Amino acid sequence: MITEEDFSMDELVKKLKKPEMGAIVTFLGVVRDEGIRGMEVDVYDEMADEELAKLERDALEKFEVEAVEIVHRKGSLKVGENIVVILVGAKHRKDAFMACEYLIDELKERVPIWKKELEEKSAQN
Amino acid sequence: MITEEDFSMDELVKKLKKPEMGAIVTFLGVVRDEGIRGMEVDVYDEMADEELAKLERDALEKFEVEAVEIVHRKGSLKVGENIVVILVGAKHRKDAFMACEYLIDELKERVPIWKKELEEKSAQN
Amino acid sequence: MKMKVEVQFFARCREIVGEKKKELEVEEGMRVKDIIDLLISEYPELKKVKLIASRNHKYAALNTKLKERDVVAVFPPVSGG
Amino acid sequence: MKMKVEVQFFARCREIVGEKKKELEVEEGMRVKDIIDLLISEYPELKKVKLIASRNHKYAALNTKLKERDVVAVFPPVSGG
Repeated sequence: MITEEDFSMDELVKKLKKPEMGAIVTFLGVVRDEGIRGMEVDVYDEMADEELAKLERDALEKFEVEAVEIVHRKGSLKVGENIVVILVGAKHRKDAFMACEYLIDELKERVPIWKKELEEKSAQN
Repeated sequence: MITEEDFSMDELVKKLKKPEMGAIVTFLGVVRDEGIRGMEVDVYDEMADEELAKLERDALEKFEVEAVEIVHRKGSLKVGENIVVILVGAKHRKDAFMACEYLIDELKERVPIWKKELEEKSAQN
Repeated sequence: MKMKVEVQFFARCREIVGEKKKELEVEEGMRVKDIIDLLISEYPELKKVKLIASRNHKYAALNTKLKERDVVAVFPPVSGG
Repeated sequence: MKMKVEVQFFARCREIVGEKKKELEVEEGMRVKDIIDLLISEYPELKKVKLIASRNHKYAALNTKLKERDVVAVFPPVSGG
């Protein structure tokens, strides 16, 4: 899902959980302080939604996992703010770790989203 | 940390975050439904606290990570309830994934905690 | 015969073109590659970008043939996550 | 000369012994291994468990020498996480 809103890990985990899961691995990407003010996240919405859905189906086919959820934000984000979260629930932890790493690697390759660094305040003077 | 209370991922992530982190990987272990009623988690507290602290120091030395947090519950847990969470924050995601997998593998080897399955209700009649 | 295609721009490409999208009237049977060539001749700055294209919200090869009312998007390599 | 050591039991070991801990008065210079042998002779069921031991809350080798007031813990392989 693409959204401007921030998300709650607790709510996402609650939605993801199934009795057959023993392990939930999550990847949370946040805006890192590299001397920037923040980031502008630009998204090609229709295509990104399709690519995210495709990615989720891929993971369910390729790995022994029970459920997958991806939320990516768009718009202006400050240092420390959440950019993306990927949740993977599986019976066993190895599968959850593998699928989660696969998903973030593929997301960065395939999903039409662009991050643009916003210069530091001092640089604007 | 060893605790009987459940934990909030949102609160733990908030506590863990530092401006230099770009990636936070978490492992959440939950009681899986294998025809059981739940689990009794027994802990050798003094030693487990020391081993957990040692494990956290280990990860900070071995991997390029910024911060690590482990919370393990004890007592009676029902199917679907959280057992353990491991959070790892790093500049880059590969380091966070590696350290998080290392920590759960080592925890299962070293930390004096025992899980005992509780039989299903039907089996008690 | 002419056909209409919509072209959308994202990220650096949008900055160069200065528009989110435009409608082009082009020869029937044109391919994605031809649209990109048209755009580059109009906006030479686009030559500096590694251009990726999609047709109707799916990644498209350069030799993909276009149809009336197709939506083509042009953008630089993605960098999300 | 005698010394006092406290022995704690966890998980399956606690179930077999039926107690959380007990105080033993043993010969000075005894090692972890000797304590385990003592326990097994009193609780033969312990033979069925792969026993792991710690001294003063740290994993201890079987030949670790004990001192007055040491705390030894005896437990099966861990299974947390």
